Amino acid sequence: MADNLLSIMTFFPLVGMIALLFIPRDNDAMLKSFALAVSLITFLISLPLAFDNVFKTSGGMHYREFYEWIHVGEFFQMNYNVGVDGISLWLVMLTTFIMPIAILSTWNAVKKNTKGFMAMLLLLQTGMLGAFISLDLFLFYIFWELMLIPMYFLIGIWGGSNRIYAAVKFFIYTAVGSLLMLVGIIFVYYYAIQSGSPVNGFGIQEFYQLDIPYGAQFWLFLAFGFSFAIKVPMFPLHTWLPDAHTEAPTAGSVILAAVLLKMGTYGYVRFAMPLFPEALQTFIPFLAFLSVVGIIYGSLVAMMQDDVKKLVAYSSVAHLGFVMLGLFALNMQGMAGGMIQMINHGISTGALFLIVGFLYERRHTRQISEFGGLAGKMPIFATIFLIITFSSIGLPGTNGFVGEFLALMGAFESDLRWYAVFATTGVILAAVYMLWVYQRIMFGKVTNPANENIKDLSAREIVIMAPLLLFVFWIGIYPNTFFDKMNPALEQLLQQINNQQVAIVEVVQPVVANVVDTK
Amino acid sequence: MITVTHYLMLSAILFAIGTLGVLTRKNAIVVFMCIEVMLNAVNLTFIALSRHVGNLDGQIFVFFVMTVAAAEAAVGLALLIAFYRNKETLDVDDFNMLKW
Amino acid sequence: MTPEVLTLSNTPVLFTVAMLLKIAVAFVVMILIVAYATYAERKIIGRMQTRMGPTMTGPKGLLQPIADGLKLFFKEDMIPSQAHPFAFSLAPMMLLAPSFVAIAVIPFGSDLHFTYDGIQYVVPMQITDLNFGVLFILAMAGLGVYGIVLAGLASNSKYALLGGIRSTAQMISYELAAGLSIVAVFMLSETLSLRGIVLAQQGPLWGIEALKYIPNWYIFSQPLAFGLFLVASMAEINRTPFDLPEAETELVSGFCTEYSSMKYALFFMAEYANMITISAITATLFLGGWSGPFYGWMNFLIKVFAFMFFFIWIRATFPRLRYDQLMHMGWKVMLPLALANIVITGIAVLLWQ
Amino acid sequence: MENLVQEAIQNVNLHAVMPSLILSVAGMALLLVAVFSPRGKTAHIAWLSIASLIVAGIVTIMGWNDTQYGFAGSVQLDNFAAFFSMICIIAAGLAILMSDEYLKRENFPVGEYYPLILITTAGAMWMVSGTDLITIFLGLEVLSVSLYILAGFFRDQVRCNEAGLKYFFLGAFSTGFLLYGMALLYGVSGTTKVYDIAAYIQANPDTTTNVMFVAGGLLMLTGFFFKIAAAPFHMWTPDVYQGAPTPITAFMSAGPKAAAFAALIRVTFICLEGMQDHLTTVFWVLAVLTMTVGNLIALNQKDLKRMLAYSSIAHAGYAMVGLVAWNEIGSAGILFYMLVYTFMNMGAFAILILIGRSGEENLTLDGVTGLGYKKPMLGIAFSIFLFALMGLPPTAGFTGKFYIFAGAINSGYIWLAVLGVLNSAVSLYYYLRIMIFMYFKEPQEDYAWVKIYPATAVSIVISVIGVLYLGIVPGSIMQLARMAGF
Amino acid sequence: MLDLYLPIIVVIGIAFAFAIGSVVFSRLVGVKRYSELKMSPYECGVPPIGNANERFSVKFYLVAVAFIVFDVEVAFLYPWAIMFKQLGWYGAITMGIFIFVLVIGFIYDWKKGALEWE
Repeated sequence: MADNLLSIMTFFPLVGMIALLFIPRDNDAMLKSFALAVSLITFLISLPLAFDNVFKTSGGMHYREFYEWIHVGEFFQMNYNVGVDGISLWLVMLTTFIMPIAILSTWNAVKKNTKGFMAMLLLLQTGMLGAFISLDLFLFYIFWELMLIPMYFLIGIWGGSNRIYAAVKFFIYTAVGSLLMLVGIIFVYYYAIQSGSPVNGFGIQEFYQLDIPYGAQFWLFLAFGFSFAIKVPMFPLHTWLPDAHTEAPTAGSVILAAVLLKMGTYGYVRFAMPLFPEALQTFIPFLAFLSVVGIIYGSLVAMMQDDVKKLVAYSSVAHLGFVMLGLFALNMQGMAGGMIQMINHGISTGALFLIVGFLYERRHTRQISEFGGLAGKMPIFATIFLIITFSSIGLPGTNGFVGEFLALMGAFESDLRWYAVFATTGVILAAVYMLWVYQRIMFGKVTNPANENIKDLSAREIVIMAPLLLFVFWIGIYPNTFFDKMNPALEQLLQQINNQQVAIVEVVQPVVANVVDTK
Repeated sequence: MITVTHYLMLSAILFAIGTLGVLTRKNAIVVFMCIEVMLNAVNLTFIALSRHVGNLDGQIFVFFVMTVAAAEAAVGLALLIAFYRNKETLDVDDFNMLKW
Repeated sequence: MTPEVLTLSNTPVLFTVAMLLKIAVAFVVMILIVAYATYAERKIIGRMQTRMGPTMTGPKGLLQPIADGLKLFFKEDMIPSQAHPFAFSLAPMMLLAPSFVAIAVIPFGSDLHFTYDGIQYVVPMQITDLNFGVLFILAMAGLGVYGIVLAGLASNSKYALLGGIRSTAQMISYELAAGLSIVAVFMLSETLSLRGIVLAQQGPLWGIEALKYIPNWYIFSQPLAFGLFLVASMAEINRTPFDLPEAETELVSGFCTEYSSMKYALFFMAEYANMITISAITATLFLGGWSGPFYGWMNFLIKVFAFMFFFIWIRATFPRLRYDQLMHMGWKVMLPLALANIVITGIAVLLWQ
Repeated sequence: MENLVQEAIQNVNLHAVMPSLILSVAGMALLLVAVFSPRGKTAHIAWLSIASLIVAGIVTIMGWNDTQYGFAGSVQLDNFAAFFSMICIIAAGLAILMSDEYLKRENFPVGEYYPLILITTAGAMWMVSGTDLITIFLGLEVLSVSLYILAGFFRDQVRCNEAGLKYFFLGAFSTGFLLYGMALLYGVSGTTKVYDIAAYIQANPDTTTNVMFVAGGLLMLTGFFFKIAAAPFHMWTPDVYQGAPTPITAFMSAGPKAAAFAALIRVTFICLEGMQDHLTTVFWVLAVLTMTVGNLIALNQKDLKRMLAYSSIAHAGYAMVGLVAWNEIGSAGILFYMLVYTFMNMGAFAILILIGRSGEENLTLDGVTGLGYKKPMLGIAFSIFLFALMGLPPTAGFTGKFYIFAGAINSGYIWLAVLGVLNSAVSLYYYLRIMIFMYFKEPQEDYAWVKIYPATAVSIVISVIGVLYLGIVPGSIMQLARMAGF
Repeated sequence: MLDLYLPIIVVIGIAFAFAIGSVVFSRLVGVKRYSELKMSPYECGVPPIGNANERFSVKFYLVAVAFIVFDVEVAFLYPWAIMFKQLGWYGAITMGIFIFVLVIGFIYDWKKGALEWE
C-alpha cells in the first residue's frame, strides 16, 4: 500500500470517474454521493502523508515510485517518476482536502448534467494530484495539460452568462504558456543528453545537476516562467483570471483559486527556480516588480468591483503577489512564507468563493449593491464571513498573517527590500477592500426587500465551512505543524539554488555556449 | 549541330508553354491539353537525356509516363463529362461551387 | 563484293534521284489506281448486279474517272455559313494526306541492283525503310481520325457531327482490333520494319523443308490474324459493310454532308487511297509482299489488286451493319479474338522452340 | 540478351511487393465481384476488402525487420516502407468501415468504390517502398488516378464533380513538375535509382551546385509538396476535401498523404542528401508557411469539412518540421505522426459522416450545436479527436507533436519548434470553437437523423482506441517508428 | 538518320501539296454563286433547328476512354512482340500478367455495359 500510495491516490479519482460514467445520468443523488465518496476516499488515502514524520527529517523525495514508461532507444525516455517532499506534500493535501468541499458546495447549485460535472471534477483532481507529485518533466507536462480540459468544460458548460469567452480565454492563455514550456522541456532533455550528463528520462532531480549555460538558461527560464506566470497569474498575464473566476461555477472557482493557481507558484518553486538558478537572478528584480505591481493593482481593482466574485478574483491576484515575492526572496523566511501563503490562499480564497456561492444560490446575483444588512438575517454566515475576511486580510491569529508576515519579512531581509516596502501597502489595501465589502454586504439596514427572507446557512454549508475555519486558526496559531515538514525540503531547495549559482559563476564553458547558440 | 541542349531547350519551352496554359486558360479541355503538353515536354526531356547519358532508363520512364498519361486522360475526361452534364459548362471560372 | 546500299552520305545525288523517282512512281501509280478503282468498282458492281456500269465516256467508259474529276473541279466550293472555315477546309486534307504518306514505308518490289562508276549499288524498292514502319502506318491511320472528327465538328451540322462522332468511335474501335491482331505477326517476324517482315516470310513454311512449295506467308501461320486484320481494316477505312459514318440512307453522307466540289472529292479519294494502303499492308504482312512467281512489283500489284477486288466484291455482297452490331463485333468479338490469338501464338511459339 | 533475362528473373522478388500485390489482386478480383453483384449490394465487397487489407497487413507485419529488395533495386520493402504501408492499410480499413452505410445514405451504393480504395492503397505501398524514381512515380500515379475517381465519385453531385476535377487538374499539373524534376535528375546522374543517384553525388560532389541538378531536385520536391498540400501548393486541398465524399476525404488526408511523405523522405534523405543545407532552409520556410496558412485560414471557416481540410494543411506543416530536423528522430517522428494523424483525423471525419445529412453534406458549425447533449457518446469521441488534433495530452496528438518537435529541437531548430507550438496555440481556437458549439450552446435540434451506423461506429471506436493508446502508452509504437525511420 | 526521314518529309510535303493544290485549284476555277439559303446547313430540306453542338450519347465517351487504355496496351505489346522469342517464357509470363490485368478491365467494361449500344 505504502509503496504505491501516490499512484493510488492520484488515479483513484480517475477510476472513480470511469465508474461514475456507468451510473444513470438522471440519478442525481447517486451521482453526487458517489463523487463525494470518491473524493473523501482520496482524501483518506492521502492522510498518511500528512502524518508521516519522515518529512521532518529529510528534505528529499519520499514515497518514490519509478516505472519505465516510454523508452525509445536513444531518442527519448519518459518514466513514471513520482514522489513528494515537504513542498508538494501540503499542496497535495490541500488538493485532496478541498475536493470534497468543492463537491459538497455544488450539492444544489448544479442542476444540469450532474454526471458530466462530477466526472470533470474527478478528472481534474487526478490532473492536479499528478502534477504535484511528478518528478519527471514529461509526466508533469501531461498532468499539467490534463487539468486544462476538465476546467475548460467546467467553466464553459456550467459557468455564467459570459462563460464561453471566459473558458476559451482561460484555455488559450494557459495552453500557449504550456506549449512554450514544452519546447523548453524538450530542449533541457537534449541538452542534458548532449552534454553527457547522467540522465534519467526527464527526471528533474538529474536535471538539477545540469550546468546549463547562462544564455540557454535565460531563454529556458523565460519559457518556463512565462507558462507559470500565466497560471499564477502575474500582473500583465492575469486577465484571464477574473473572467474565469467570475464565470466558473462555485466548485470551479474554489478549485481554481485553491489549487490551480498554486500550479504556477509550485512550478516556480519546483522547476523554474532550481533548474535555472542563474537566470533566476536576472529575472528576480523584474518578477518581483511584477509581483508588487500585481499586489497593488489587484488590490486597487478589487476595491472598485461591484461584483463580489470579481472582487475575490482580483484579491487572488494580490495574494499571489505576496506568494511570489516571498519565494523570490530566496531565503528561508520568504520561502516558507510563500509556501504557507499558498496554502492560506487556498483555504481563505476558497472559502470566500464558497461564501459568494452561498450568496449567489440564495439571491442569484453577486452585485454588492443588491445586499446589505445581512448580518441580522444570517448570523452564522456573518460570523464565518468575518473570520474568513480577517484571514484574507491577514489579521494576526489567522493563517493569512503568518504567511504574509513571513513573506514580507523574507523579502525585507533580502535584496528585495524596497519591493517589500511597496508590497506592504497591499496589506492595508486588502483590509480596505475586504472590510468595506463586508460592511456593505453585512451591515446596515436591509434595503433590498429580496433580502428579507434570506435563510441562514444550512447544516451542509456549515459542514463545508467548518474544516476551512479549523485550518484558518490552526495555521494562524500553530503553523509549525506545517513548517516542520516543509523546512527540510526548503533548505534543500535553497541550497540547490545557491549552489548552482556559485558553480555557474565559477565554471565558464565556451564549448557549451556554442551548442546553445541555436540555429 | 543539334545537341542535347537544343532538345532540353525545346522541352523546357514546351513545358513553360504548358504551365502558362494551365495557369491562364479558361477552358477546362484546353487546360487539360496544356497538362498533356507538359507531360510530353517531360517525355522529350527524358528521351533526349536517355540518348545523352547512354542508357535506356529514360525511355523506359517515358513508357510509363505515356501509360499514366493515358490513364489520367481517361479519368480526367470522365470527370469533365460528369461535370459538364451537371453544369453545362467547362469554363474553369465556373468551378465555383466550392470556394476556389 | 557486297553491293553498297544507297545512302545520303555516300552518294547524295544518286540517293536523291532514286528517292524522287521512287516517290514519283509511287504517287502516280497510287493516283492512277485511285482514279481507276472508282471506275473498277462501278463496273464490277454493275456486272455483279447485271448492269453495265459507266459506258458512255470514252471507250467502255474508261474516261469516266477523269470526267468525274473535272466535274468536281469545276463545281462550286461551298463553305456553309455556320462552319469554321479553316477547320472545314483542313479536314479533307487531313484525311487524304496520311493515306498517301503511309505508302512511304511499304516495300513494293524486290531490291534493284545496278552498277554505277564501277560500284555496285542496291536500291530497295521502298521509299524509306523505317525500322518501325508498322508503327508509322498505324500512326498515319490514326491521323485519319482527325480528318473525320474535324469534318464533323467544323461543318456545324447535325448530320455531319453525328456522322463524325460515329465514325470516330468506329475507327478507333477497329483500330484496336487491327493493331492487336498484327501483334501475332510481329511475334513471328521479330521486327516492325515492313521490309523485314517481307524478308521474314521468305523460305518454306515454318522452315520445314518438306513444305517448301508452300511459302512461309503469315496467312498460313496466322489465318485468324489475317481475317481479323482484313475485317478490322475494312471497318477502319469505313468501307461497306462498315460505312456507317457516310451511311447515305441514314445520315445523308455523314461527316461529308456539307462538303462539295474538290473537298468532297478528297474524301472520296481518301477512301480509295486508304483501300490501296490497306491492301498493300495486308499483302505485305500476310502474303509475303513482293515475293511470288513474277517480278517483285508485279507480285505486289497483283496482290493489291486482288484485295481491291475483294473489297469491291464485299461491297456488292453484304448489307450494311447496324451500328450496335458494328460496335458489338469490334469490341466483343474481334478484340477478344485478337487477344486470344496473341496468347495462343505466344504459347505455340514457345512450345515449338 | 539471355543474360539480361536471367538477371531480370533473378531480380524479381515477389516478397518485396507481396502486400501491394495482394491488394492489387484483391482489387481486381473485387472489381469483378462488384460488377457481377446486383446494384446496391455492396456490403460483401466492403467486408472482402477489409479481409484483404487484413491479409496484406499481416504479410506486411511478418516482413518486419526483414528487408526485401526486388526488381533490380526498384523496390525495397524495409521497415520504413512497412510502417508506412501499415498506415495506409489502417487508413484504408477505417475508410472502408465508414463507407458502406454512408454510400447507402448518399444513395450511391456502387461496389467499385472499395476496389478503388484497395488499388489506391496498393499504389501508396509501391510509392513508399519504391527506391527507383519510376516506381515512386508509378505508385504515386496509381494512387492519384484512383483518388481522382474517388474524389469525384458521386457523379450526379456537382460539388463532388468539382472536387474530382480540381483534384485531377492540380494533381496532374503537379505530376508534370514532379516528372520534369525527375527527368533532370536523371539527366545529371544517368540513373533513376535513388541509391545510384546518391552514389553518383557522392562520387561527384560538385553535382550539388549543378544548376540542372538543383533545379531538378526542387521541381521534383514541388511535385511532392503539391501532394502533401504544403503551402503555397495547398490551394486544392480545401475544395477537394470539402467536395469529396467524406470517407474519401478522411482517407485522402491520411493514407495518400503519408505515402507522399514517405516518398519525400526517401527521396530527400537519400537522393538529395548533398543538398541538405539548402533543402532544410526550404523546408523550414515551407513548414512555417504551411502551418501558419493552414491554421490562420482555418480560424474563420464555418464548414467543418473545410475547417478540417485547413487543419490538415496545418498538420502537414507540423510533419514537415520533421523534415527540417533531418535526423533520425525527425524522420521517425513523421512516421509516428502520420500514424497518429490517421487515427485522429479519420476519427473526426467518421463523426462528420454520422452527423451529416444525406445529400446536404455541408456541415457547418451551427450544425453541431448542442450535439454533445443529444448524442453524448459521439460528443465525447469527437472531443477526444479534437483534443488530439490540438495536440493535448493524454491523446496521441500530443505524443506525435512531441516526437516531431523533439527532432527539431535535437537538431537545434528551436525557433521552428517555438513557431510550431505557437501555431498549435492558434489552432486551439478553431478546434475549441467546434466544442463550444457542441457543448456550450443549447441544442436547437434533436438530431433525430443521426443514426449510429454500426460499421462507422466501429471505425470511430478503433480510432478512439488508437488515439488513446498512442497517447498514453506510445512507447512500443514509437520504438517501431524509430526502427523504421532513417 | 536523314536517309530514313528525308523521303518521309518529301512525301508528306507532296501529299499535302497535292491536297491543298487541288482544293485551291478548284476554288479558283469553280463557279461561285453565293446565296443565304445555300450556305445554311443541310437538314433534310427544312430550316435547321437549334445548334448542332448537342449532347450525344455518353457511350461515345466510354468508347473513347476504353480506346485510350487499350491503345496503350497495344503500344506496350509491340516492343514486347519483336523481342518475344528472346525473352522466352519470362517475357511471356510477364506480358501474360499484363494482358490478364487488361482482360479484367475488359470484362469489367463489358459487364458494366460500356460496350452495349441501345
